Amino acid sequence: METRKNILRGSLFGALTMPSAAFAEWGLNMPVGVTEISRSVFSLHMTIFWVCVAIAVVVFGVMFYSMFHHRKSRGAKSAHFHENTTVEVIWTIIPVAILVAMAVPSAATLIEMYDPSDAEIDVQITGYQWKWKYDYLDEEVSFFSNLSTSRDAIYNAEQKGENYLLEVDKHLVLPVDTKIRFLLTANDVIHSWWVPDLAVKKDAIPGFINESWTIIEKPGIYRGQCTELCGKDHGYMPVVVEAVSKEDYAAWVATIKAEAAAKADLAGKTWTLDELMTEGEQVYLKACAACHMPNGEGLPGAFPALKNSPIAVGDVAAHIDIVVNGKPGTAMQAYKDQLSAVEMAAVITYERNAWGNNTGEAVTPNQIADMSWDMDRLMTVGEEVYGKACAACHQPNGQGIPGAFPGLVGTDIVMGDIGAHIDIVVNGKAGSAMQAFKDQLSPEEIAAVVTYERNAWGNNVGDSVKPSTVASWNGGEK
Amino acid sequence: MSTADITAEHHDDHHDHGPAKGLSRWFFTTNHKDIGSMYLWFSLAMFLVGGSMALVIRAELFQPGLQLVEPGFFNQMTTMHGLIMVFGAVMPAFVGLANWMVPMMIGAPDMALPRMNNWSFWILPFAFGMLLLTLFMDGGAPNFGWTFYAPLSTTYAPDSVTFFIFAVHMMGVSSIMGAINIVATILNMRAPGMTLMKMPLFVWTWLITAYLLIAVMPVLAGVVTMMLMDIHFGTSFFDAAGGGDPVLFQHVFWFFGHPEVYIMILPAFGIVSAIIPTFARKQLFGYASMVYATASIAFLSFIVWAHHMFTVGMPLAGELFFMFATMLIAVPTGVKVFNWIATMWRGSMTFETPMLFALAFVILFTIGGLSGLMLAIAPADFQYHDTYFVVAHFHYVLVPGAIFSIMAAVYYWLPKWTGHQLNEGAGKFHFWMSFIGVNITFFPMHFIGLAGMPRRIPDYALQFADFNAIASVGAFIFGLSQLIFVWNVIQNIRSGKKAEAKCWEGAEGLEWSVPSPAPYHTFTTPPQIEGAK
Amino acid sequence: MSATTEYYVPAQSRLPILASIALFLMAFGAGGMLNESSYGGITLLVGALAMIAVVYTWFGKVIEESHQGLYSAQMDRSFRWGMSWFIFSEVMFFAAFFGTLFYVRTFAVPWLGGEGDKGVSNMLWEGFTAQWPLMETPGDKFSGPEGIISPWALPLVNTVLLVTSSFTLTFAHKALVHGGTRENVIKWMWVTVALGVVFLFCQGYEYYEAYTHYGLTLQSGIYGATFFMLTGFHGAHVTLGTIMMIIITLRLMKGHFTADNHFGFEATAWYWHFVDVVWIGLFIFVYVF
Amino acid sequence: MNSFFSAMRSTLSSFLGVQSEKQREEDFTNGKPIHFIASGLILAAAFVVVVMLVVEGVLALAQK
Repeated sequence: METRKNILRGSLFGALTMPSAAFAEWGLNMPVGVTEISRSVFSLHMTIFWVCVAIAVVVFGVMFYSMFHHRKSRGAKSAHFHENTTVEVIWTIIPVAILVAMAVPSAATLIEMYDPSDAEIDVQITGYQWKWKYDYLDEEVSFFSNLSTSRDAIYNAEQKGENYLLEVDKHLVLPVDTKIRFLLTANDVIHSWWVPDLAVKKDAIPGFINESWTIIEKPGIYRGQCTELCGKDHGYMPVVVEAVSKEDYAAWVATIKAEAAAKADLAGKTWTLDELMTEGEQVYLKACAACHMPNGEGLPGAFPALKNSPIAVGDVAAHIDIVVNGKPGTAMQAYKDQLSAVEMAAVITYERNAWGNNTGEAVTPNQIADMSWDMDRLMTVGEEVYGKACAACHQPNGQGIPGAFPGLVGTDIVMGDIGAHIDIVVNGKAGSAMQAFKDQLSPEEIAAVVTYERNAWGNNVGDSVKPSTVASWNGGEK
Repeated sequence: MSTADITAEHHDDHHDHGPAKGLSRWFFTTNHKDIGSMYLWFSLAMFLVGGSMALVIRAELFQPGLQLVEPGFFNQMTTMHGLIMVFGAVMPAFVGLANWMVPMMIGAPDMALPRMNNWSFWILPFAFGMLLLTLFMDGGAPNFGWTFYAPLSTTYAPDSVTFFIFAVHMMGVSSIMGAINIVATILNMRAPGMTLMKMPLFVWTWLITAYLLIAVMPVLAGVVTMMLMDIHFGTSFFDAAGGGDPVLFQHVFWFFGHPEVYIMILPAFGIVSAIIPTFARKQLFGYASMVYATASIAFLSFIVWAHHMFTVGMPLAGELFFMFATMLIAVPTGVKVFNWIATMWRGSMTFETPMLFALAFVILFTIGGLSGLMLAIAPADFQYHDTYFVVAHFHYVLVPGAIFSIMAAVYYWLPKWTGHQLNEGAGKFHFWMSFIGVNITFFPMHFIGLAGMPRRIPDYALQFADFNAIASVGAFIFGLSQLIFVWNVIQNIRSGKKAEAKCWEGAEGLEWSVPSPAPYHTFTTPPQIEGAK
Repeated sequence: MSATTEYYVPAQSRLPILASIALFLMAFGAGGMLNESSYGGITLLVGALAMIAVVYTWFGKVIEESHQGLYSAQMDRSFRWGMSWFIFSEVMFFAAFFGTLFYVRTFAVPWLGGEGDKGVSNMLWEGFTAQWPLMETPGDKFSGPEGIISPWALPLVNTVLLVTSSFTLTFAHKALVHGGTRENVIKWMWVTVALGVVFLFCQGYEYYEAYTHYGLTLQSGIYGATFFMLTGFHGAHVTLGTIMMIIITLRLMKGHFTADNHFGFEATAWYWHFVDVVWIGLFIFVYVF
Repeated sequence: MNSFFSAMRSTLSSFLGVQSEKQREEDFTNGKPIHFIASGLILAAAFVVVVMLVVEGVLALAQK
């Protein structure tokens, strides 16, 4: 009932400020919104607005009266008064009273806005130059949301759609009638996440987390934008919230999880150069073209060119590294959290072969995956795998059981040729108890355990095996 | 440096010589009127440069989509427009007016420290030269907004930010020396009998403004120095990874920035308080409360800075404190507006060009003040913040506020400076074109802001298109009409009917007791002050 | 209220514009140098030399005008107002850095460590706990210092040095005003200068220790940043103050300043006391607490 | 001491921006500047404290 009254009051105020229906379409006033908070804010806004109008009418009324009647051309003679303590006291006290009256509801609304407790869903929102990342903390669902308006529309080469600049590839889907807590932060510079219909606007500060919350009451699509200047494409990072029923929300969560799983499978597939190029161009336009420009020429002084650049035609490992890990202290972000291995492989391949770069090199998703397997991780995982798959025979300390299972400390197989070592683990040793582990362990696990064996118990060979080497192992021929 | 500059004759009648000939007059001068003129010309030049940048912005925003400039350049334009208008146009214009008028209003022979006065001025062309040079550097000019929030202005800034920082340092040096000079002049150079409470309000408002400048320009220097350290020396003031905080930048910046916006409006109060009594032919109402209200606004300006940062996620207590403190500013500001209207009440008014600008100031500044009151309400500010509503608000207080007051002052005192009567026809034409242009430009911005258009974007959604087109048309009307002003001022310098010493019937004050144009040196012997102010 | 004697308005002067050009060269050169351009260093050097020349000439001229008796008591007051408000502006400059220190200690670091209103930020910096001095920084980008400067060693010595120098300076002032011998004034001035120089030496040694033994550098997180910012700018001011006092002492030796006319002396003394007060603030808030 | 309290009174009225001409004349003939500066600083600090107390009060109310 209270809600209805608020809506009624809201639309009444709305009607008063909108002289005609046509103006309403243009959006002349703050939206009433779809949350209790947004309605309180709207009513605060309208109250203070009418207070200001009233003050203006009185003040300007007196002024215009005076300007009209006390003109010299009408024969006005000037009076001589120049102070009146009573009047001055009155016009000091009245504003104070108005202000106190305004301060009470304002403080009440503010206090309500600052209470994110008892939220059912936590969404972490991270601002990137120039896109948003949404992490559903309870669901392990996470994705980026990019502007989906085409460059052609922006450059007036094609018709602008209804939601020009306010459309994204992936909506932030939220259930209605549920208290949702937003945890806002940023990866690079300060952004600000704003959805007018929710009356939520909060800065996303790198290194800090701001909290905010909402309970959406009505299903629908609510659009907003980044409101803190965050660099070149500040105008191109919209926010789109899609509020759905609780059931639809559950279904959506299930779908998006399935999609993520399907995507992970793609990494195992064999990719041709052409496939990588096609996929790479898509990714490039979405993730890289804003800075490095669609033609790869960059913006001199601000964003380096890729065309014929030392990175894009030089050492492939360095190229992969800068895409995966970014370049600290510059606008170049680490894309490992933003793009899948397939996407990164595709875009690197694209960059190495587009615009006349023509290195002819294809980078596979596996090469990208290797990037996340540094020595520490290989050793940690390797120790675990060793304990599970090898320690029974070779013993936890690698000494083996003399006469039954060979030791691994300082022996030829672990100290010598790395290919032979990989081969024996992958394919086993015919006629011995040494099994072929390729069907039991993943390439990552094999890479880890081989690395572990070569560096544990004082072996300290110092080399390491990448999962991609294991995955493509075909008996020792590279 | 030759010592021939000081010669024995200076002991006898060193005030009798007129201006030197040629360029050396301007480069080497110590005369407050010459320096005032240079400040005003410099300010006009910067106003036109900054204005052209505004027109680039408005032209791009005429329609949705990108037509004229790329987003990167658009950001450079918004940044440079803001910096140039604040530090290059408005502040030097007020300093120029202070240079011209303060010594004449208090019966002083010149400013207290004349050589330093010239230095204060000459730093500015170099500082802005360097700032404008950044437009031609690799990576372009500063592109992080005139508020230059870290880390966009540090880790993610173009190389030219280093030059921007040094340019800000130079402006700071200039402002602080200028302010010290004004304080010393007002406190030490008044003619006998010119007690503090007899000083014209323009002098009072400038005294308080000068205090604000001395208090906050060093803070600005401090914050840009911290930026410089973060960029080049590996400190972590604004980087959480090292224990710093990007929001710290905003606190320090706005501790400077909020008093700064009053620096740009208090002298305007003084100007309007001089002009309205003149053309209402009636003494200013509530002189004492005007002085107190100015002081009170200045004090409050130090404890409200964080209302520019309601959305950064301050703790609730901070949010409430800054909301309450900010709302209180409405009280002394209201007192001022009421006093001006009470001055008009039962006066005998005429509407010459300076009065038109002053009246437009009262109306339009009040509109800006009222939208300011709306912005003070923190929960509502979450919706207004960083939208065109804010753009509308601060342009209402700065364009028909600060800029109109400067126009009013120029028209009001121009006969005193040039010795020629005003061309009222051209002046009124300029006024009406500006008045219409300003409102067409900035009024619709309230609506697009409320409807949800963020500021500092080069392109926008379709529902904002109509009002943006209107605003752009208004901007060109306003911009072009300033050429009438330039023409009018130049014409007035070159020709016109001879102006009397007291060229406005109702004018009061020492400046009207000297001939028009004012002699090169005024009040070499202090005047006698009557009881009246 | 102003005196009726005529106020000295100097004739044209080339100094202001030359000073502006020198300042521009310094700023442009420093900017170029930091951006690693070839012209930077030399431009800065030329600018700095030009600035020294201008300042030397300018002060020389003012002294000369003063000796010619061109300055009235009113002019003396103008100088006094000028100097006091300049010092006030310096106070505000330091206030910005002290404010930074308080903000970081009260808000930013505790929030990052999971305490207070924005403690949820600790999610981003797992394992970081708030402490001051900040020995471990939240992120890997900066590594914290291994040790910090104990307040009860060199800093305490420095406090004693500066406080003593304020007294010796006052002795010199008293001697000048109350008819002490000129030798006495000069003697106390040299003592003050010596104390300033020893202070600077100690401070330099402390920096050397911090960099080589404690890993306390500008880059070692917010503790190092605020530490060097505050003490560094203070040190720069002590350097300037010491140079000013050397000049004043040399002028005293040349016979400048009398018991009633010694503004240059007083301005320097004010400046020195201001530097001293800032140090007390530093000692308490940077070193002790 | 009396003049100090009268300075306090005047400073307080200056905070409100209202002051009668008579009282003002009185201040500027008999007042000492140091009293006005001191009372200005005291009242400024007091003002900040009052606003902070109001905030505390509001927050205490909100907790209930």
